[in-house]
Amino acid sequence: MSKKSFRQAINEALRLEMRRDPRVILMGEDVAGGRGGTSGVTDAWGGVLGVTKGLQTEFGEDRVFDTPISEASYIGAAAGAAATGLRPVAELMFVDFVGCCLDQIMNQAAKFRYMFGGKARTPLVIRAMYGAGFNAAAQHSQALYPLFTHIPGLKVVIPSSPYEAKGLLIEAIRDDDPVIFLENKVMYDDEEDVPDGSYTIPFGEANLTREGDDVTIVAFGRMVNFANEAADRLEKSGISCTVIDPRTTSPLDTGTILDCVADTGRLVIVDESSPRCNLATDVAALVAEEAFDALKAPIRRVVPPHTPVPFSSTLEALYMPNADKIEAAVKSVMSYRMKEEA
Amino acid sequence: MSKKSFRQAINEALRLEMRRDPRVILMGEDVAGGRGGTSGVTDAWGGVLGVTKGLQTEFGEDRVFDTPISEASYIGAAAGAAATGLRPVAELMFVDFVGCCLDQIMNQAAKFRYMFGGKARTPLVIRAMYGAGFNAAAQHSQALYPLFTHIPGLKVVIPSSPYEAKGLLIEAIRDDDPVIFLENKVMYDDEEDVPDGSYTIPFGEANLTREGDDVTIVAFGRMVNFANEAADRLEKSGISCTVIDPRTTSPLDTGTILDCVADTGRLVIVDESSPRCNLATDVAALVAEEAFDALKAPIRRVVPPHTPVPFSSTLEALYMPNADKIEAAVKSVMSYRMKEEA
Amino acid sequence: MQIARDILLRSYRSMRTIRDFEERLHVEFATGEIPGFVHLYCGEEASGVGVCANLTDTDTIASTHRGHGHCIAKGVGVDGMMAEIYGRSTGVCRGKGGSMHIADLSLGMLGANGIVGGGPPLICGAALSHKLLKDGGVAVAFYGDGASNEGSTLESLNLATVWQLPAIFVVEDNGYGEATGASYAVAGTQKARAEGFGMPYYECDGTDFFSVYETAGEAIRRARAGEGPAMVHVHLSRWYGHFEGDSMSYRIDGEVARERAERDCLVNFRRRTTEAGLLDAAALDEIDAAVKAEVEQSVISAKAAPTPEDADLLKDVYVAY
Amino acid sequence: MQIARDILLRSYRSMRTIRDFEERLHVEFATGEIPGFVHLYCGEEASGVGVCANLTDTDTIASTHRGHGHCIAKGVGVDGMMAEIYGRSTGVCRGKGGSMHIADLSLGMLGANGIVGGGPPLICGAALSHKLLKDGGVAVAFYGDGASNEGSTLESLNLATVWQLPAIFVVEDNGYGEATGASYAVAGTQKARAEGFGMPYYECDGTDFFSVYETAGEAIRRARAGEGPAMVHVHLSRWYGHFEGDSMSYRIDGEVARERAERDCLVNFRRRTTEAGLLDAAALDEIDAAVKAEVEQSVISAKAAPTPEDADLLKDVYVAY
Ligand SMILES: Cc1ncc(C[n+]2csc(CCOP(=O)(O)OP(=O)(O)O)c2C)c(N)n1
Ligand SMILES: Cc1ncc(C[n+]2csc(CCOP(=O)(O)OP(=O)(O)O)c2C)c(N)n1
Ligand SMILES: [Mg+2]
Ligand SMILES: [Mg+2]
Repeated sequence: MSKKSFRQAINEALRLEMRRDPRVILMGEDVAGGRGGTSGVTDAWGGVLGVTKGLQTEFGEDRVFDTPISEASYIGAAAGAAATGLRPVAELMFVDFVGCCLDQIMNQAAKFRYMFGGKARTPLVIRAMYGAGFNAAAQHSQALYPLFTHIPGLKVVIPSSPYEAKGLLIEAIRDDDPVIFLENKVMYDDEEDVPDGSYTIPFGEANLTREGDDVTIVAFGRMVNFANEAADRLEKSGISCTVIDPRTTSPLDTGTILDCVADTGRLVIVDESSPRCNLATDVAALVAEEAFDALKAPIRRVVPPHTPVPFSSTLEALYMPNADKIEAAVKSVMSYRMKEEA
Repeated sequence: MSKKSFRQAINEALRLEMRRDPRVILMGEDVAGGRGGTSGVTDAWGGVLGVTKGLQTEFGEDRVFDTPISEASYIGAAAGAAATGLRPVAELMFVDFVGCCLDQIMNQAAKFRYMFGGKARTPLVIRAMYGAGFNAAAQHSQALYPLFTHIPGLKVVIPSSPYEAKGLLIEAIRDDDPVIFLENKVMYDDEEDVPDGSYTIPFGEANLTREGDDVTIVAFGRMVNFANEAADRLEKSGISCTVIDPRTTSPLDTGTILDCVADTGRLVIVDESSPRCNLATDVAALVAEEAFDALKAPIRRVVPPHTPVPFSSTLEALYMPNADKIEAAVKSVMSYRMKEEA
Repeated sequence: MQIARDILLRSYRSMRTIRDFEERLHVEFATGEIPGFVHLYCGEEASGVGVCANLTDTDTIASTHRGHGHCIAKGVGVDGMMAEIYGRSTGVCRGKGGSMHIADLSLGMLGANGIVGGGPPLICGAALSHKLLKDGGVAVAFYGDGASNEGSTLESLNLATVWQLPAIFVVEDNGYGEATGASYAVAGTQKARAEGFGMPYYECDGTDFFSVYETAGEAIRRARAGEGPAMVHVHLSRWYGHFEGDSMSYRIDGEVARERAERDCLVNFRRRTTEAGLLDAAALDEIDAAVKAEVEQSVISAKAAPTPEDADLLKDVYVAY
Repeated sequence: MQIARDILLRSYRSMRTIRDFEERLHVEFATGEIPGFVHLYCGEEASGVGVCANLTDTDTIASTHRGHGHCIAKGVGVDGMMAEIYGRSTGVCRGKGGSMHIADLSLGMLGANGIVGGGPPLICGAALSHKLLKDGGVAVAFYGDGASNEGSTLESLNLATVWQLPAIFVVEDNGYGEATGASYAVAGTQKARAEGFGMPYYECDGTDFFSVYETAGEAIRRARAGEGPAMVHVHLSRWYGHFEGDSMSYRIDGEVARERAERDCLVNFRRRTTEAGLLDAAALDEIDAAVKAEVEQSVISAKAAPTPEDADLLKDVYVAY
């Protein structure tokens, strides 16, 4: 156990699984970096943000290799390789680039098993960065997990910390279905204690990072941190919150969410993806259908506005959910109770 | 005014707008059909299901033309043409093919105006068929409007009848933003009275096809028919329903939905798209947040299961929402009331 | 080139099976009993069979919307196929896939594909598996002239060369993508495209089994030997409409009739093999009769087979969820 | 070829502006004050300027993530650009786009683009507008060697020929896509690709303004005359890392220094024009000084400019909603 960054946790998960299973391979644009360069250094980058650094050095060019800039072909190749005996981890770099290869994910990998009457197995992991907060502007800041969550046949993982990232990525690599593994790009330097060895975190089992009586907060990925921060602050003003990190949006641990709402009667959902048809609406609909009895207040969503992600820091800050906005939402559902009881 | 099929209504809308505005052009795979063929007939198909039949004959090859099978390039070309003075209507054939060109829709057309500080105008219409019920299997039966609705910068239209289709398509062509216009493939032969001349139906204004006191049903596209059918049947057993056809999912007429729920206190949503992060969750979340006070029962969704669309007729029928399922959902929210009042 | 007698007999049988299967589907479809879209491979049999005669079950192929021929050529049984097309639970995909999604991974048949250009990237992946798992296999993507304009196809040509994959790109050029002629939609040449992506180009007459067998054989031999990918351009003619129901007004009258009369791969195969004394007519007749019965039986079985159970709807979305 | 003096002066000024703008950004970025990603065009100036010297405001271009040079070459002002890169409300996109999304449609500048391969399809569309609206314009897509492997780019080459568009595809080949060498990632040749999609191929030395100007000029003249699309392959070198912060360990030591020393387009332009007596050094010095002041001023203005107002967040998503 030692302090590890989100970046290191992911690198370690890949390293451990590659040691364990020779069928695990890594591909993507500059996941190694340097092939065809004049210096002959072929592990120059280890990913655009250094996440896969050193893996080619350990595992060789047959297991960690660069792709041309052609997402449809190499993501499709990863799907085809997965269906024929390998266990590829393909890096899409920015999840925004899914527009260049959605077909291979949505119509091929995700549907093989069903279309083929249960005969296919597609152990594919697609890693990609998501999220705003990096001033990367409209085409490099999207969250997009609602798209993947919408598509039957895919699993979708959004780790909220280094510990989570390592365990969930190992689980993803061992999983026999196509998994979209999303890493928040502003979290790579976040650190926490992470075991050195291998461990897995099962899909579809939410993590309660706080337990409380008044309000349930469901938050995804980086938003879990903001939710925890808000919960800590609220604690001081006498409002006690449960914070749920679902870890995976598909499968979603609906049981835990419903149980917590049954206890607290109030729900705030924090989702940094665009607000229409997103995870916040998904969880709200679940609860409004299945835990209606328990609800004591409207379900509040803390989400960005229906706009592309703006470049300027001022606007981007305004765009993002944060602890203040969560705090305000929690207070508003609490004050609703007061109104009711008044 | 005369009886017209859904197919004819769309054809007429295109024809009228092309007569009115020389900048309106049509492109897509076989929207005319026959270029490069040995017979020399260049208007052989008029679209794979005959929707654009005869338009090349009237408007010529400069305004109605076929594309190679390369969706990224021609959908992108339509976006580029829209940003530079034309008003293209591009046909994507099956909406499932969006996986081949999502980038040009999501990261280009939809974001131009915002990224460029308000300086762009992209009067682009993308027409595509959606929906199950045609035994077209997993790759030709998806609804996918939640993806488009999720993306800021797009407008999304789902007409529920020939009359609606004509008015909404004319509006779409005159609109200055990128519009995704979705046609349910099993509705092309549906007929109703449709005016011969031009008329527009504004975006973001829902249509109430039934008005009642007990339950509000929100349904999209073809589902409006099923909802009407269910409402008519329910009427006979003494349950009176409001049926809302939102017409456009982006913008969404939230006001009308909230008003109706305020009146009825009960909500059933019918959406044929995959159930996670779909329109049903979107509307449920809206109501659970903004009309919570009014709710007398859980919000029920009538949606398909989280599976790809199966091929076999038996399974496909089971997969689809229908009037029976809507009726049952309405009764369940009504019986909830009874329980409460008991 | 000397071709073993059993390969000849097997190939004839495959071609005949495809022909009968397709002609029968044409008839069955007209009765309205077959749901969905059906795209017939009739007239193109020598292409799929000529290529696949060079392959074993270890090798992988990916097909298209026009997939029945490739399936049969790769060894998928007609019973399971017919049942699938009828949407029965005895279908090779348990009725959940239909004509456009027939697959059998145990035979290296990675699926028909409803998406034009869907297969080539997958084949890069299958070729990668063959290469890294060192099983000696090669992977073959079949795709049409129309599909040769899809970005996914073009990217795959590049990827296959960059990674030096044992991948073969078989362009089945029947001159049309739906109702659009290749002379309009395909700029430049397939030959220059192959060169543009650094791979050798081969071409052959797709109505001549021997031409396909030998040409593809050479490309496959190279790939198997680790010499990298190749493009095989097969010249073909489509005998029916794009899908069942297409009247083909974009083709000049008599075009198909002439193709049928002059370029029937079965007729040509029979003439050539019997004239050269490679096979005797009786053996071929026997195959004809057996295939006829087999296809007939497949229709009878399919019609009699049960539809899927309700519970199947929710099965097999995931391995585990 | 005789080039008018005002074109020469204007082009030199554009190249010098790009150079100073970029070198200054390199310095500013290091201070940490510039947010987001910045990709520098330094060393590639003669390409964008040589092409755009053949264009007017009626013509359209689409650029890439490495877009500053193309913007300046097409006439976008440095004040608005610098302010944009700083995220200010005075920016050419009001601070909402940043470096990767600078655009000015009134000048026919259809935007930098954060998506590799994003521009070529758009340029097919712009070319279609020029063709159908008969405004005499041409449309130019700039894209890199890396982008030449994207399906969207390759499809666009085909589409442009099929539709006989007045579109020019300028491959700015600096030998790298991020850290990956073109010798690895680009199979075959650009020349054969042009041929594979039925269009003429031109190539030129991208560090030599005259070579680019004349070569692109010929392709543009053809396109303007209705003779269809062409590819222009420009050989270039990138002087900085892929983005700011890249140490370039994949390049051999001294590679960039040699390029800077031997293939500096500004030095070469000055030498050639002054030696040939086309321009005098004093005029060029004057431009150098003016540009220096202009860039300096753009930084001062940008830093002093206001950030966007909160209300801007919700504006301009739609024309009307
Ligand atoms: C991505 C995509 N675009 C369009 C279609 C519709 N479509 C199905 S088959 C076809 C024509 C394919 O032509 P070709 O590749 O030449 O194959 P052929 O039908 O001639 O065998 C088209 C356009 C599709 N299925 N997928
Ligand atoms: C679709 C897509 N894939 C990947 C990237 C990440 N990316 C940005 S620039 C770049 C390299 C582009 O190389 P090239 O086209 O040669 O242009 P250069 O940077 O050399 O000017 C990559 C891979 C992207 N922005 N978009
Ligand atoms: Mg074809
Ligand atoms: Mg480059």
